[in-house]
Amino acid sequence: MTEIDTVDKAATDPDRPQPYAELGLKDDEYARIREILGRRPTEAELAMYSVMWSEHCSYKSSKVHWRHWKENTTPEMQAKLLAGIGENAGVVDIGDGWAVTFKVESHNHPSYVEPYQGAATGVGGIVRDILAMGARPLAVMDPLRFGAADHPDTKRVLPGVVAGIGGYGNCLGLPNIGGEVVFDPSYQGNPLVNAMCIGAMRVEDLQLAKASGVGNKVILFGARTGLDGIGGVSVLASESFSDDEDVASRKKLPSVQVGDPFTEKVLIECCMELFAQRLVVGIQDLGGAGLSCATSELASAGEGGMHIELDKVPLRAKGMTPAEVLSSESQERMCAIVRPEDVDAFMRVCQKWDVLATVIGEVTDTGRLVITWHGETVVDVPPRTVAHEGPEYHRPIARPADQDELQADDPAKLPRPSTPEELRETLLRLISSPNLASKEWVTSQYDRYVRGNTVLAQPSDSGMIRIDEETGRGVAASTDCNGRYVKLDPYVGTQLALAEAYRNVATTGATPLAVTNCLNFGSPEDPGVMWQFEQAVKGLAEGCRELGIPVTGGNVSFYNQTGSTAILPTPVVGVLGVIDDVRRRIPTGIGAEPGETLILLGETSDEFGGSEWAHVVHGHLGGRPPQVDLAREKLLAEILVAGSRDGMLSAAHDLSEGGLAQALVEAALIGQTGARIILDEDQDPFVQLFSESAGRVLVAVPRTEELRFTEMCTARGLPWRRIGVVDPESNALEIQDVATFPLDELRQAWEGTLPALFD
Amino acid sequence: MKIGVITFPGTLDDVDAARAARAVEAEAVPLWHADDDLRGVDAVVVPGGFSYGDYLRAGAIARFAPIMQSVVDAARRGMPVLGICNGFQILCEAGLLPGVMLRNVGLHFVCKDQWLRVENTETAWTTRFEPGAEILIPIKNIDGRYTASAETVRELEAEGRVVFRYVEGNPNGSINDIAGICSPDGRVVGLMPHPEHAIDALTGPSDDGLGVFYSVLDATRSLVTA
Amino acid sequence: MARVVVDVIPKPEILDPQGQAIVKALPRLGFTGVRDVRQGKHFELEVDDEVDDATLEKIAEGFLSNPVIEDYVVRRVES
Amino acid sequence: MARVVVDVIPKPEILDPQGQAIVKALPRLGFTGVRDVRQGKHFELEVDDEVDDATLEKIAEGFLSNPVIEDYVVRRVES
Ligand SMILES: Nc1ncnc2c1ncn2[C@@H]1O[C@H](COP(=O)(O)OP(=O)(O)O)[C@@H](O)[C@H]1O
Ligand SMILES: [Mg+2]
Repeated sequence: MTEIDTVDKAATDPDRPQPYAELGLKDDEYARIREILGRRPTEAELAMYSVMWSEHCSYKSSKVHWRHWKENTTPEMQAKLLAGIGENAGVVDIGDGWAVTFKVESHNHPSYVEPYQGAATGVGGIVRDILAMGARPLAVMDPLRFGAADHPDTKRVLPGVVAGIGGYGNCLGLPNIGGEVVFDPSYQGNPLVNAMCIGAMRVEDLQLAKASGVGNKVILFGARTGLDGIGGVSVLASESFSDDEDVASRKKLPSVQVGDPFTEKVLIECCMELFAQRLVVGIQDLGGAGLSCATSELASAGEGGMHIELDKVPLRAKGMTPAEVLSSESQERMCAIVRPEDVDAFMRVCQKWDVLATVIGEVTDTGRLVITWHGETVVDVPPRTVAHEGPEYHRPIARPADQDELQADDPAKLPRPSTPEELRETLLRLISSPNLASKEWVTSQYDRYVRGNTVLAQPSDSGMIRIDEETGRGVAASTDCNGRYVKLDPYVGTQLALAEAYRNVATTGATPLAVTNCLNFGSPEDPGVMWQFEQAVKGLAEGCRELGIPVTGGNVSFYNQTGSTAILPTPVVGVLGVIDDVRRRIPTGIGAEPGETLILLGETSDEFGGSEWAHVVHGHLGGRPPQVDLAREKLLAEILVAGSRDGMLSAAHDLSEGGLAQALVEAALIGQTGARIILDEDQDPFVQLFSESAGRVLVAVPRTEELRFTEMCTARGLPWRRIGVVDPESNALEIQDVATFPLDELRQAWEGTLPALFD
Repeated sequence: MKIGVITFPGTLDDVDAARAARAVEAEAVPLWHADDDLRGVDAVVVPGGFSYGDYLRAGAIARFAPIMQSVVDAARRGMPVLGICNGFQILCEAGLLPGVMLRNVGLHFVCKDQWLRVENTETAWTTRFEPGAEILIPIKNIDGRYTASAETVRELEAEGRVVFRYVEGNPNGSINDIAGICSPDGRVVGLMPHPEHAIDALTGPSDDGLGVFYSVLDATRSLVTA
Repeated sequence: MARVVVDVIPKPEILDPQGQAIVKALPRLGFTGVRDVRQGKHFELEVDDEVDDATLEKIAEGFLSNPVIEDYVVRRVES
Repeated sequence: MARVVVDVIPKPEILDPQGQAIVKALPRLGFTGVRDVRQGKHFELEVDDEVDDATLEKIAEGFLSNPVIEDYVVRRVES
């Protein structure tokens, strides 16, 4: 039998050596724990502190940079925020009494080890965060990054990740309404699997993760607790009880969790019913750090005291120690605070859904989190010290020595296509390159219809769902990041990510409201990476201020690197917007109206730093990213929203990677309609077609609205140019003086690439 | 007119089926898997989703639910029953319809807008369609490949019990491009694509699916007057 | 307590794309000589000693497999 | 030609939602006494006689199973 380390025991052998270093704690961190407790920690306490003070849970390397959010959030921006940074997910007021919550999280490393389960449990985790706000999860999105498309390991990782995201999300009944698939060799040994979830609730139904009300019960419900993800903590067990076979074998436990989407679906419905019957005082999901996190966070947000009888936790594995139970990352579990008189009703709802639920403790006024195991105290700590008072590092920051060289390596020197034939070939080559090719192979594995409220999904600029079936109020969301731009200039590159997500939302007719992010970077111990990180946070925070939309939350993922080579810095930015009637949405495909003029909004300059053209044709990364002008982006968004409101736009498509050529091809193929384009004689056709200047959108305007729309643009100072007409009779995209592309040829080039690589 | 919509643990498209029922001005009545009470409904929809996670085999566990016994009894008395996607799988496992759905030949989940031909316009769920009509309806599943013994397929074809057939490409390798079939009396229909997701061009590829729900209004009305 | 294994395998006439995908992939991974693969399901049950063979057959035939498409084999194994 | 069976089963400490769903369902179908079920995969291979045991191990470990979450057993059977 294993011997349990208790608080009493800690008093008797104060100097027992403890494996804190193997648990990832530094000498001074361990000393600090001893100082907080006034004694050595028990094994269970050590397990709790070590997971909660890890980079992943405590944000110890990034926290000091959060001041940028604070300094850049004005009261005006704050006004629409019902919950912000510090909660499970940010919540915004979208009007008519509706609140919407959204958040992105990373599940990068597990998805490399076991692509299917890693990605699946990534979706499961973010959905529980949304659920914990009291919202019904309504849609998911999945920003993904992989190594080179033709690398053999990408053939292992990508299909598994896609099947995992689909397998979990489809089974949960959440439409997938967007995401990204980007290939770059820097992600080879380190794919990025970020998952976003959006949920909604009535404003008054907002839940917070708070253990308030002395005497209220703590109920753990959902799946049983097993040995999932306790990898690190098993050090403890094997140290002390190495003669116990059961326990010794745990050293080799995989840190991969297996998801059970069915259990999560039932858990969602169960929670919705619990919320509707007002049986929940506080609620928290169990994710990273499992019960350690849930109990310490709930306790520190409430009256500050909690007593947990850990032996009550229903287990799936034999002989688990308290430290293991506290650290388990078993999926599909939630923890609720319930008034004693509501416990019976709570249990009845759980029974109806066949959800296992157990009272494991209660809220106290002691100010301490006390955890007992068969009557003996194994944890007795001030909860805030676990949840919020972890270490804070000021990591060294240094602009990389080669940054100047990188920026000086101007793509202007690269040979450019000039003849019509060269331009034609360039266009076909680009639209069939993995990053620009159709992502249908991926997205057709995701259910976009379930729940019947999906108004726009892939391949639209942003996903859009209806929230209120009566009024048609809905939200749109997009996630974006071009890691190459960020590498060239992290400040500007991150603002470009923000600008693009913002523009994508506006392009569908929605008003951008709020921002979330998932900051994927290399090692924080590398001063160059920390410089990228700081620039990115600053760029995003200041950019949000300029646009007047707040950052509501996010997630940081460090140590994304293979050996000492970091990934392209990838701060994924998610923007959420609101539209008061989804029937006004602007679709992407042209040809919806009988006669349409094509107008390009914004200005095009010669900008190829970090461009897809430089990447695909020359394998080149250098120079400066496109310039960003957020005031212009704001004006552009206002024009698009006004155009949607007054029915002046029949289609719109944002220009980004691949430039105008890419946007034209997609708008034509999606709308299954041809068009005739006349380029500006005064500008190099190559620049017009392939430059990646920001702040541009292609719009289709019904002929009857053309004058009204262009006058509005002129009056408000937004540059625009008539570039052609939609031709419903034609099955080709004709770019005058360059080439005529039959839509069939374009379709083959655009749609053939991913199936050829992954089928 | 009351259309019952069953919810099993793991059912997903029950909200959509209920919305479709309301769209044709029927009353949508929620039915719970653990009850055996059909609550006086005139027709039943067994909706899509992943009942019990589809863990053993799609529909294999759900068919043992108490509500299914009542559905089977009612169907034998002529009540119109529609199984969509997972619902179709459940009806097959429950023996109301022959055959079974296997993993798609491409081995992937497939979500796309699919053209179907309505091959039989005399079932309880298809009278509002013109014979041979082609309709655009979403399909979304991973186990959608209809399979049955050669004899059963011959029988289905000979008796005109193939109700919907995939056109412009077979998304899952289904035998004879079969997308949906019916019982000998045409009262029980099962199909893999989702008519309840095609009731409004705002949220679906078309509103072609409405015809399915309008048809059953006629079917139950004629039952009442008969 | 007894241990029972049930193997369920697609009938020979049923197309098994999962098995086929494996056959096709193996040579690409450098494994030659695998002519055919069929993929089925493998269940390991722990049952009380009272559970007799007839019951196990019923579970395998009526629940774990679908006779339209699958064959099954039940065997007791030593624990 | 030889016949080989590979059984792949989730590791004991790994959650097996499929097996759990079956255990929970059985009593509702009137079958009691089944304490635990784990669901895995069953492969039947036909291989050339030259394919040796070491190769079969490699196929089972590196391809038919995922060693992070699954165990496997290879056995040759008479045809
Ligand atoms: N990059 C970021 N920007 C803003 N807020 C962040 C960022 N990263 C984390 N946060 C916030 O810190 C809090 C804790 O984050 P996290 O641990 O991911 O949440 P959870 O514990 O719910 O998984 C959340 O409110 C989150 O929104
Ligand atoms: Mg959380």
